[in-house]
Amino acid sequence: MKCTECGFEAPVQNFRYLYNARIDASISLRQCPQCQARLAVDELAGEATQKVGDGEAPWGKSAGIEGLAEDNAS
Amino acid sequence: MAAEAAKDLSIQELEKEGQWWWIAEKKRSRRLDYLRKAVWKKGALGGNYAPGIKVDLEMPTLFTNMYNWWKYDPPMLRRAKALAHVLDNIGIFITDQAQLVGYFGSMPNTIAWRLDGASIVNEELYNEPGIMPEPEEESLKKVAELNSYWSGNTAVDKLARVLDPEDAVKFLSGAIGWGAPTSAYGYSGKDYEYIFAGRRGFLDIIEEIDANIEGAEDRTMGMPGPDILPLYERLQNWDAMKLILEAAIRYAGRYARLARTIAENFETDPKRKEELIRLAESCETVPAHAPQTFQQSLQYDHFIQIICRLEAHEGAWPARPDYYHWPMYDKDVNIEKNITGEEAMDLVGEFMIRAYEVGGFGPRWAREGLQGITGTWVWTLGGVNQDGSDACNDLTLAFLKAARLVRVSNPTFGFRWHPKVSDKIMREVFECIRHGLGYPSIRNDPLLIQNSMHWHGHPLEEARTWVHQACMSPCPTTKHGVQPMRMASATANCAKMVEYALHNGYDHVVQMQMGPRTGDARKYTDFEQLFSAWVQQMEWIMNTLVRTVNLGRFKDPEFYGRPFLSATYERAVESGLDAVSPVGERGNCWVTFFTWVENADSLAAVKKLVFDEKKYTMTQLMDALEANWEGCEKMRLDFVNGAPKWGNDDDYVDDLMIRCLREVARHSREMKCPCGNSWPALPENVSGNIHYASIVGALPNGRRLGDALYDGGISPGPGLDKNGPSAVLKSCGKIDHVGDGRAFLLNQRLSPTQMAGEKGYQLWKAYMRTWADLGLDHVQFNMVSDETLRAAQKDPEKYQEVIVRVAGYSAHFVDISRKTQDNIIQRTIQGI
Amino acid sequence: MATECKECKSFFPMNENPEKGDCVQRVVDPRQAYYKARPVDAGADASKCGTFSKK
Amino acid sequence: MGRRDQWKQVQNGMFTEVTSQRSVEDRETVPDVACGFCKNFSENAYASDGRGYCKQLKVGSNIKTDPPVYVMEGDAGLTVLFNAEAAGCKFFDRMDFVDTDGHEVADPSYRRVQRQMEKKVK
Repeated sequence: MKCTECGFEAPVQNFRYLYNARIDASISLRQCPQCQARLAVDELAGEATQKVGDGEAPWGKSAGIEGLAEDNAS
Repeated sequence: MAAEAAKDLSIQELEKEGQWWWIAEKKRSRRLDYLRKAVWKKGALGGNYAPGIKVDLEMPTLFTNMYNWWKYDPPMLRRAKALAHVLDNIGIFITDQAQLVGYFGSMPNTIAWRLDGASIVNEELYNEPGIMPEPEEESLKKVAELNSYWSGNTAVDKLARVLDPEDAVKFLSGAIGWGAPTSAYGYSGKDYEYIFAGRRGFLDIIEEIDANIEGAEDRTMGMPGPDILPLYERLQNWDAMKLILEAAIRYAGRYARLARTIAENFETDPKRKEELIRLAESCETVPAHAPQTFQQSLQYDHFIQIICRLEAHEGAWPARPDYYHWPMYDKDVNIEKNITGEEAMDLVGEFMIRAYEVGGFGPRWAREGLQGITGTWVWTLGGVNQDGSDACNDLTLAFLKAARLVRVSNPTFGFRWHPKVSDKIMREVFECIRHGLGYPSIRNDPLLIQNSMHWHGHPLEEARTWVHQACMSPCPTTKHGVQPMRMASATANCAKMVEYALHNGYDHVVQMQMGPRTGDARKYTDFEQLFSAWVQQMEWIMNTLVRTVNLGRFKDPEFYGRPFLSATYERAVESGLDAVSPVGERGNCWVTFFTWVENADSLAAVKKLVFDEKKYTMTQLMDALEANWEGCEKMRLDFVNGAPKWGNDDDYVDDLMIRCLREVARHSREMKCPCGNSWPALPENVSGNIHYASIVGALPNGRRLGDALYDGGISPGPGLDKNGPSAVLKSCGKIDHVGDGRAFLLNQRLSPTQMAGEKGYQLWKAYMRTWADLGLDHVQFNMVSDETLRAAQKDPEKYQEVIVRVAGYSAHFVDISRKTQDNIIQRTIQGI
Repeated sequence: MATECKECKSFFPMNENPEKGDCVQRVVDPRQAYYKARPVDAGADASKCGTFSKK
Repeated sequence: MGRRDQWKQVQNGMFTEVTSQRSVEDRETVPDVACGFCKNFSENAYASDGRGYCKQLKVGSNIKTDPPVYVMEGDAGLTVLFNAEAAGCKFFDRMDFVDTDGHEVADPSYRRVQRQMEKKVK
């Protein structure tokens, strides 16, 4: 995997795993050991997609829900 | 929005924008505005204290000097003398505009250090960055010297020598529990019935103690026999109680003297002079005598809380202010009209601010588990009187209104809802939630009274006095019901139950054989083998924590001792025993269950995908978990999305949740506390779900080591409750909220847009009816949009006052770590 | 002769025992203003006190 | 050795070094090759008082002796301090990134929030 910020390249597990962006999606946050940038990582592709800055959430809004959860219970 | 820009907007415009914090600034009195802004925040920002906060070496030094001097005294008397020395000599201060006084540091920006609790905490303090008073080099020398004195001498050090070494090591691994098994870091209930309902001042109690001493001396100077032998120790305890009550009166007298000094020598404003004289009179009246005014009633309560905190690092603040201060409020505001409603509102708001400013040095696990606050000050409002009638009153309304004006994150409120609560009160409750405070949490009063009677045998009239002992657990405020020492170390990191069941009791994070060897999970051929291992690991975790806490409680009068708390407890004053002694207490224990729901979701995922559908083998699953799901992303997503999750009204997983809880409840009845009562479970989390994120390994619900755990109690996993709010309530309603445990925390996020106006209130009220009909005991709400929270992450300076409900407590959003912030944003916004 | 606390403007003796008193000072920190008090003996040595101010 | 004695040994290992009398210099000095810089060091999850576990070595090991004693089997990892001298340990493996940001929450493998470590890393 390659850091989008500094270009550091290493196997994905060498990037410090921080936490999931949402448990039901294959996006995680990892940290580059070289420049320490927080990166959004597509875990299926094993690719860093972008640096995640303060207030940024490239995965969207509340996990699983874009807007309100509808009341589907019968 | 910048402060300057906000000032130009009308209240209506700000309401539309949901900028409730600017509205509070515009609406509150000048005094409350000054006092609110004057507070130095003591909660840690994530895990670090804010710039400018200093550890106060004054109390530790004064205490240690006198403790060392009286080295031959018995424990309670020795501590009483050391504490009295602190009360007589610690620096005190009166903030401009203040009408209430009392802090447990020598300056407003200091945090107290409880150095007789645990060497571990003392060593941690030494290593902390940037919190020592200047010059740092000198302070470090002093800390090192104090640490050397207390090394081996603290309450936890003493207990560690008595505990079974295996229990001690496993507890201190940090994997299965937190807290410390000593009242040095405990929580104590206050015997409000004795002090406030009984209208006793400390001089009244001293009279009772004198009579008890006289009675005991008649016997110790009389016929020799074994029956008089325990009295010799009790006599010394009574001496200690008396000594500390007298010191408390002197301590209040010092404030009175300072107030008069300021009024007579410095103050030029006649109105403020008058206030200072009233403040002085207040401190001359209480705690020596029972309060005569509303101001004195609040001041009395605050003195008790502050002195208790000088005696021990109390992590909670059980209180019921609208109930116990109501008689004086009613007298001053309604009957005699001595003060106006607005003047009373200033006092109520300041009473909350005085609690908000309190903070002591906490070790990192406490700071991380309670980010943004310094303890769970959950005050109880509403409820019923001892005869079952509605206890809500004008002061309940005043507290709910004051909360929206001062917007502190601590204390928060837990509201005891019952069917007789008026619409007027419910609207005020809702307004607090709508204003984004995250509190009050709503508690089901009839159900929790029943629960208290079921688990701990409290008589009905006593159960009806209940207050939140910490975040969630009800506890009476009566002679035999009040609990002197709830130790947070009976807090289980429950996700380890399923983790250990899968790993043969071995913990790969702390590198230790923790639980029993229940078998190699790779060889399991049916689900029942896994479940049986889970039951054994659950019992082991609960047993280990409870054994440790029971022994800590039993030995506490010898290893620590609470002279002041004892002097305010009817049963201790009567018996001459330390308040912490189990004698005379009915018993009100519970095991807090952090990270609980992961068990049901993980077990359901294994049952479905491995044993029912046979999509994966146990070996494949264990390989993936050992690799922390690295390289197994598709499979991980299957375990998240292809298996049922709690909170969707799906019996497949809900039945498992109930089955787990019934096993826990069975075991809860088997374990006994030192009073001989049961140890029910109480699922809730504070921000322990974040603290444990890098301590709990990968789980079959699809989380990796590092991911935040669910936000707690019986709340579904963030984003995993996809069937809407009724489904969440229905799942939670399958739990027996009386027999399955002590209480069950439920977090819900609602949309501020949907909850706007009268329509929003009516929607919420309908939701609450369903909640009550389904028999849930708790629910709390976040009502701040994603947009606002992301904006606060981006520009924290502009959003300093945004509050969120974390779990069991509220915090200013900017004071919690990014991981915690993201976890809160991840929670599903329910449309109702 | 050594400087003593009782000679200072900040010293306020106790009515019941003038040999003891409070050192009372005004403090303005970045958030609030307040008066603080600390018990002192009237005869305590104040020669090294940074805030001593003769009455 | 019986169960109690075995765990007593672990308990002594966890406590002795941390709570023994140390000078300010002992407390402040962080050697260039210290356990806290090693990938195998995991901060104790309970206390941030500077103690941690070694992920490789088990109780009974001693990296201060010459030659060091390496015990690789056992029920509990070796307890070491963040500023223990590790120059003689063959398992020392320097970390690429030492996290001293105390604003985030516990991450035993990466985080070293002691004031002394912060000074050393910066």
